[in-house]
Amino acid sequence: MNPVDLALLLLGVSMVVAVHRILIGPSKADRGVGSDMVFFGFVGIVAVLGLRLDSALVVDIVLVCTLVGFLAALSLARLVSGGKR
Amino acid sequence: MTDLLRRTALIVWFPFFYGFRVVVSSLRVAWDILTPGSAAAPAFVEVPLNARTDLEVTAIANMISLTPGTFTMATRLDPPTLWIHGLYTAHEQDFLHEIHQMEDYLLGITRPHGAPARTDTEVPR
Amino acid sequence: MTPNEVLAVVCAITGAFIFAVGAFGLLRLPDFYGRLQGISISAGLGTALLLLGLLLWFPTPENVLKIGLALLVQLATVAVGGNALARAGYLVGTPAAPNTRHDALAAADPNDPMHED
Amino acid sequence: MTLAITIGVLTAGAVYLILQRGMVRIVLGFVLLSHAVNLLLMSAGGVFHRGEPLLDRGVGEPLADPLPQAFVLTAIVIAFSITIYMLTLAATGKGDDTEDDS
Amino acid sequence: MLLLLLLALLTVITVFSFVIARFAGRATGWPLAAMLALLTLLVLVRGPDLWNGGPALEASVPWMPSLGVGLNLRMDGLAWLFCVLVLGVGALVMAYSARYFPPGRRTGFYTLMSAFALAMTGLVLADDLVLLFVFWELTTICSFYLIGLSGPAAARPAVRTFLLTALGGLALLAAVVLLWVRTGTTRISVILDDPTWTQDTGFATLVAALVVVAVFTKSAQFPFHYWLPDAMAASTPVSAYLHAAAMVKAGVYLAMRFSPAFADNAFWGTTLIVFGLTTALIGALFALRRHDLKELTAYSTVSQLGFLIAVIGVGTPQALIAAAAHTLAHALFKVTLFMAVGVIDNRTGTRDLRRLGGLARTMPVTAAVTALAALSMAGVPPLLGFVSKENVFEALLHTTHQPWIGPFAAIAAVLAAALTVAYSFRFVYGTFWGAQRRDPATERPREAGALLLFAPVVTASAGLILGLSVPLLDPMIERAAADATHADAEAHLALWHGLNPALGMSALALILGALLIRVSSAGERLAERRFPPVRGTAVFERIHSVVIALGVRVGDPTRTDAPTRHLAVPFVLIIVFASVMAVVGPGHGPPAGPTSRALDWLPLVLITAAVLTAVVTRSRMAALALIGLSGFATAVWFVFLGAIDVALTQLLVEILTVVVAVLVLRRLPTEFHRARPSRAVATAAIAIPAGVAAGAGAYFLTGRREPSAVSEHLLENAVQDTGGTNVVNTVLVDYRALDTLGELTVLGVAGLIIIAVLHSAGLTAMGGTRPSASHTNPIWDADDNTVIMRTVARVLIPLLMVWSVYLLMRGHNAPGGGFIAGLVGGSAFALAYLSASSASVARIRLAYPAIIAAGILVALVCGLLGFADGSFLRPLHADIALPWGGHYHFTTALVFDVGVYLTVVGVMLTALNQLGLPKGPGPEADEQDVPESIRHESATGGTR
Amino acid sequence: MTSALLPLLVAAPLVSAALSTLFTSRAVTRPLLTGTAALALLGGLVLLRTTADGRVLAHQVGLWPAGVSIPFVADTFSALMVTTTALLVLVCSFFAIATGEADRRYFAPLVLVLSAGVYGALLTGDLFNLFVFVEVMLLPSYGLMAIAGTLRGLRAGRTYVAVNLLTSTIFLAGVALVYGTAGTVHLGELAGAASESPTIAVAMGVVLLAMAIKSAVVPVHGWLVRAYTAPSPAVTALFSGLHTKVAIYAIYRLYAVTFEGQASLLWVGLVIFTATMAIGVLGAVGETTTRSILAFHMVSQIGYILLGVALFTELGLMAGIFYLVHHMVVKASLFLSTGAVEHVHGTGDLERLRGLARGEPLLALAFLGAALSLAGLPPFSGFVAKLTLVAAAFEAGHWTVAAVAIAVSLITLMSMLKIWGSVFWGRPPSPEPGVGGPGGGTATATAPAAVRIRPALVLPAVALTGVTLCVGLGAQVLLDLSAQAAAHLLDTSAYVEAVTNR
Ligand code: NA
Ligand code: NA
Repeated sequence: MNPVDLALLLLGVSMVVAVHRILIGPSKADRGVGSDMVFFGFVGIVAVLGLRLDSALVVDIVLVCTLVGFLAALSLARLVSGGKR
Repeated sequence: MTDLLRRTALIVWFPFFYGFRVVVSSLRVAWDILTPGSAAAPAFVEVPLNARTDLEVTAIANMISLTPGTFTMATRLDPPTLWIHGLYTAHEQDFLHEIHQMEDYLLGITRPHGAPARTDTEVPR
Repeated sequence: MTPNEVLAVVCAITGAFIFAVGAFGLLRLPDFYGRLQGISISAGLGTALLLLGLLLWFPTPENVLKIGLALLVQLATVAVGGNALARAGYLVGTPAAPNTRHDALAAADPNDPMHED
Repeated sequence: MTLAITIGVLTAGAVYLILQRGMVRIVLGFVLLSHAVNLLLMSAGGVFHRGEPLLDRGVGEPLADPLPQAFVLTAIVIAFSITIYMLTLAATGKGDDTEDDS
Repeated sequence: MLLLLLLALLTVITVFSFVIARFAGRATGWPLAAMLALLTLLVLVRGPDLWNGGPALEASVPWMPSLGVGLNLRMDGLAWLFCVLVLGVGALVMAYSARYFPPGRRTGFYTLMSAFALAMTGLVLADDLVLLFVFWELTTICSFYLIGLSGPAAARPAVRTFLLTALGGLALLAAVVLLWVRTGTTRISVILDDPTWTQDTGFATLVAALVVVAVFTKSAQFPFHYWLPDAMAASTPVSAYLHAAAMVKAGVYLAMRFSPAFADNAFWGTTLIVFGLTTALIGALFALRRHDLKELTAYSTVSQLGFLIAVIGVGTPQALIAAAAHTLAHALFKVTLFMAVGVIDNRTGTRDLRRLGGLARTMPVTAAVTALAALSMAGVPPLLGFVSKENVFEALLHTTHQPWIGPFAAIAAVLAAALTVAYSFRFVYGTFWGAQRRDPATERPREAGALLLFAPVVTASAGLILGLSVPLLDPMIERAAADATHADAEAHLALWHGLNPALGMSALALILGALLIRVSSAGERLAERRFPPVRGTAVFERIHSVVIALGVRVGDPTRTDAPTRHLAVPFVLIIVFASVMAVVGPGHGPPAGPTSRALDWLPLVLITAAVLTAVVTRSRMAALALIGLSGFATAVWFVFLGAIDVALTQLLVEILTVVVAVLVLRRLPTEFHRARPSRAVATAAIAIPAGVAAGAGAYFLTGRREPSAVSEHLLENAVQDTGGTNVVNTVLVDYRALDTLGELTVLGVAGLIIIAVLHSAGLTAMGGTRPSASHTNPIWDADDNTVIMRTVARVLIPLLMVWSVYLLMRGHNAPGGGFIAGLVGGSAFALAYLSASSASVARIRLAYPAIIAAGILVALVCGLLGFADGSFLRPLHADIALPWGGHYHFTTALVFDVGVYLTVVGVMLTALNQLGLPKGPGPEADEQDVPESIRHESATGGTR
Repeated sequence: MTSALLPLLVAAPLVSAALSTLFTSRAVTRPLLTGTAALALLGGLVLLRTTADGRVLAHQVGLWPAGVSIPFVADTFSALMVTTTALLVLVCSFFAIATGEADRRYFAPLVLVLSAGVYGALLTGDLFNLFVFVEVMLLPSYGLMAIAGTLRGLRAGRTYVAVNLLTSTIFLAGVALVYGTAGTVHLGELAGAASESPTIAVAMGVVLLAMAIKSAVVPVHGWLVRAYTAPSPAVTALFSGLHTKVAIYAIYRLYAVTFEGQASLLWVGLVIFTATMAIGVLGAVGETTTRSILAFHMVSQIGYILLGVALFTELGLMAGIFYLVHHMVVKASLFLSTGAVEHVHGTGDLERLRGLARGEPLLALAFLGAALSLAGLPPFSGFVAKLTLVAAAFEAGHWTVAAVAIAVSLITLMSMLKIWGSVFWGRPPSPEPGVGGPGGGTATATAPAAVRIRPALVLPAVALTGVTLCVGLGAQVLLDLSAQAAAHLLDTSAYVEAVTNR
């Protein structure tokens, strides 16, 4: 087994934990935290996949991810606040 | 000339300072997470700032947020004030001190003549 | 494997571990405001290490630029997005843990009964 | 096999959501369904050749079929267009309920 | 030539009447009568030639030559007879109409009557099955309109009549098509001589049954007889022409025309005789019981038509002679009676026998005319009706089909004839001689003018004259019967044939009739009784409403706007399809390579987690986030499958979907609607098989062949074909730029319709969670608290813009391209929107619809430039020498991508600006919360 | 005309759409809308002329090798469809201009894009491109559906979008499976593939299933009825003429090319389409508004049209194609004539309309002509359509099907008379006492008759009814074209050859 797979496993478990938080809430804000965590976990997975697949192309994906991830985070926050800026 | 040297030194030193702060805070929070029980004494704390420009306020607020254990909740520009959620605020003076220390480092970098002297270290409850 | 690559793998695994710790915090920490700190750990320190690992694996100048930028943006996301979320949560009255010592925000607002200790 | 299972899981979830009450769940269901179909399109190109079809990168593993990728790109954007319109519809009128109260 | 001329002239007459009636009013009847009379004359002069054994006239104009269908016309003796009737009676009715109506416009009436004359003439002249059917239906349509012209009360009868006769028409259509398909021709004259009739009895009987239905409905035979009295809602001239002389005779004509084919068909003969005589009986019985003269006359028509149908059923040349003669006789006396009823109605204002009486004193001419016609109808010598009816008796007695039919026919015919005598007497006596029971209002009616009486006088006298000189008709009737039987017929029409059974029957009928008259008071009382218990129209309406109720039932399952029901059915269909394929479907080859790798389980597990949780959660926000996760995991799949561009696009789209969804979700409740557990089970029962079907389809139908030829072509030739190394991108902007143009249009239109729908419908008011912190809490203030975001966004936005341009430029050779770049650029705007401190600041004041349009236009113009190299969307290439040496390879594909870029950005701006508004509808309607159209929705609601 | 110009049929409306988005003044949008439609009509006629002798025009867009490029193909069938489509777009545009609807925001560009999508779908010889053009057609439709702004419109709009999106997704899945099994989505290369390979047949089956849902055959017909009762009359008329017809066209084309009319599967179609005829017409009888009746009729008529392909004989295909063209025209006419009533009187409810024939004789004639045509009565085009179709069914030995087709036309007539009897005839709302007298009738002005319908609203329906009459009287022209179209479906070699060669 490739040692990098351990990292992927940890990240995968982290995302499942975050999914659990999204599911149980209890508040919207908690779901927001879970969602953010899921997204960051995804960025992490993509980064690790770069090592695992030996593909430099993921660097582009990571960059795009982080750029638009900013949007996602702000959007979800806006949803939590019911549109209040 | 001294200002320039001082700022250069600060710029070089700051990442280490901040990185150390982050790692230590991480360990503290991680310990809480990974072990049963908790040493946390959370509170929403008001922190008056010396920072003045938007950039300064933003930078300090973000640094606080990025440090595990503290999170910026609210911002006021006039006078510049942050409200922070801290996990470990049992010793509030120490808590404030750590934040002000970080602010001073930052202002030391952003201002040509270093961080201004802190006049009011007492924080109203 | 080159030393660089070994280092990269170490970074990746360490980062993933730290990330997992933060994620675990989502379960263990008592309230919304505490859980936000879990994000700080995972997405701040954890992701930084993961990106560093990636950079070490593909250490070209172009990637220094891209991954550096990505890291910067990532940290901004954690801080700014977290702040926005924290504020939003507070705005809609997400309750704090019972052991919360005091709420300077509510104290600044004489009319708000919500966040009294 | 894994891809096929993924498609199955996505489809089942999509169908479940689509048959629920309320426009938003229908939209979300369709988002899932479009994932499923996009993966099906990729699958149609074969799952055994997985190299990126970029011709300036030397010869590594056999390159994936570029045609389904182009199809999927087109399909994603079309689905996105409809999704944002459907979301708009969900926010018009008297809310997103699609059924009369019973 | 004459035949075509006839139809052409009739067409001209129709158009003429439409034009002239606008000016001439009711007087239009005169010129029309003259013209029809002229046409009658034209036909009449052809008679002697036919009687002398001359060939039938034929004419043909192609209509649908590829089907072999044409305007094939043929006038033999039978057609000639009917043609004379149609045109001659038409002329008289037109003349009558010119005086009958009160002054005023009658455009519709005259036009339709002329059209009807055309249709009827065409019907009898048609030698083409399809053409025959066309004219057949045209008469139905004309009848429908003409009845309906009589005002609202006539609407329902018109519809009933139409539907019933259309039913017959469809039976005829079926017969027509069957014959056409079987014989390969539509020529009636050819078909009637086809050996099929004798060789395939089953087929012949089927066709016979269909023709019978057509005949019975058109000629008002039991059990379809009730439409004719119902149709009396029409004006009297219409009744006289259509419902007495012409249209109802179409059925008689058809039956006569098909006689040669069914000569040996037992079903045909038996049915016609049995039902014909039944009709004759009950028609006469009902006629006896009516007080309304017009209804009485209508039932009498039903009854007489019954005689005709029955005698046609006998099928011998002698029977057809009788039929032809009686057709003529009936036309004459029945038209007279109808016109007389009209005159009476006109003069007295009533048609009710109970209010009429003793009119003979004041209206002697009308009385005489009516009496003549009634006597002819009753079969009293020396009128034509006597001769024809006696021939009918004679023919019926010689029925050959079944042994029992002869006696039955004789008895029924005599009974019906007796009843005829009775009601004829009742009509004439009750109106003109009986006790005066007139209302003061209708007292002292004056005789109608000569012009009005002209037509009935002509027809009534014709009945007398032709009766007296009946042998003169022999050649004409002979020829008609010969053409109707395709056998030699010898007619010996005469008032006196010696003592024979027929004469006995006539006498018996008269005696019985006289007896019936004696007890006519009993008849009067009989009329009051409710009999029969069922009325035809009631039966019709019952069937009608049952069909409608069935229709409501059939439509019910779909009568909902809830999408679920409409969506469930397709899913079930897919499952059924998949199940069937699983059972009977083909086998499958082995996979063409490994179908899974260990890493694949990562996205699979993530997707499964996301889907399972998204399905169970009731939180909208959670569902949105989880769907987002499934999108990310799908992107991981794309990475695994070597689709970097796709993964990038997927990510961007996923995020932007979330951004837009957030704008929507904040207007909606926090939680989804609660659903009953039973629904969850039912839904899962569809969802899980659907998932299995999709998975199985994916597994067994993909990944089992070698790389496709097109894929190999692309990978080998992309660089030299297009100059790009990112093959996916070259497919998008070069090889399949048309797809991309379409996709781009779709996206642009999405932007436009978002604006359009919000402009007309407006947004739901803001819902969701409301902030609970108060305004004095420092966390409330949007200006101060967004400073962090705004400051960071100020840095990020330019970065995104630069990055997006970079992605655009490099797309042809590396992951990127117009869409990805546009989405990144769109993200920049989204960021600007999100980080602004208030919605009004956030509004982007760019003309985003124009950006969309410009984007599409750029792509289109780029495509049109391709015509310079021979084709739409053909990319043009140029090597531009750079000042510092070397060349830059320029391709219009890049410009195309710029168009893509613009559109994407424009749509993102649209979504943000339109959905991001704090409340209410589009910018132009800011002042009002709910648009007018919504408020008045209930007024125009429409269906349930 | 040279085949390279074929894509112009798509490009020109799109250019006009972009321009009418940029310049929203009605002085620009109206001429762009009608002018483009007129040009397309002209193009369609030229195309008809060119292909009438059996020529097939084909062009590889972008001039890439066949199989790589997207081909545009036109034979008589596609030319016929293009022409009819253009005619309908033109007429409906005039109607929309008359109602003022054409001046609504983005109406013109949406209709233009819609038409471009239809032309593209009719001309493309590539399955995936067909998917794209169907979407190009649908997206503007989604907007036009909801543009009226009523709550009912929005609700129906949601159903409409959802069902169509589902169908498109199934269609796309089918395309994926076709590529997965056959390795191509090029119609020329797929020629006969489904009849040779059972796996490809299954994949094509999914495609056909999607198209069947799109064409609203029973049991997936409910959405159409709901959808077509919601938008404005002009839009409904346009939809009725174009939408399901593209799906029907695709079914004809795809079954002919890929299955080569494989006979063993036809019974499925016969069963479904016969049920569609019957259920549709029964649904129509049960409805109480003009539009819902007409919408259910569409379902029924779709059954008729598709019978042609289910028979797959020379006569059947020809009849089906004839029926298709006839139906597009007649249905639009009916929606426009009742639409004019609805527009002026504010309702299509049979209970609330009465006695319009007296005040609006021309409109009444236009309606009745089209209604009789729909019911298959002479001398209108519907008669020839029904005649040939029934003949085809008898010829193929499917007597039950023919019987149902005939019986259904009676119920069709019944429901058309239901409209006629209550909207155009019938006692006016304020009845005057006892109208007697021979040939009498009401001559006084009634409440609805007092509101006159402008000629501009009446003429579109009159024009289309005129077309159905002319097609009925001069049926041979369309019969020849349909026969030519059918010939290329029966023997696809000419089509395949054209589309495969560069
Ligand atoms: Na923190
Ligand atoms: Na009515």
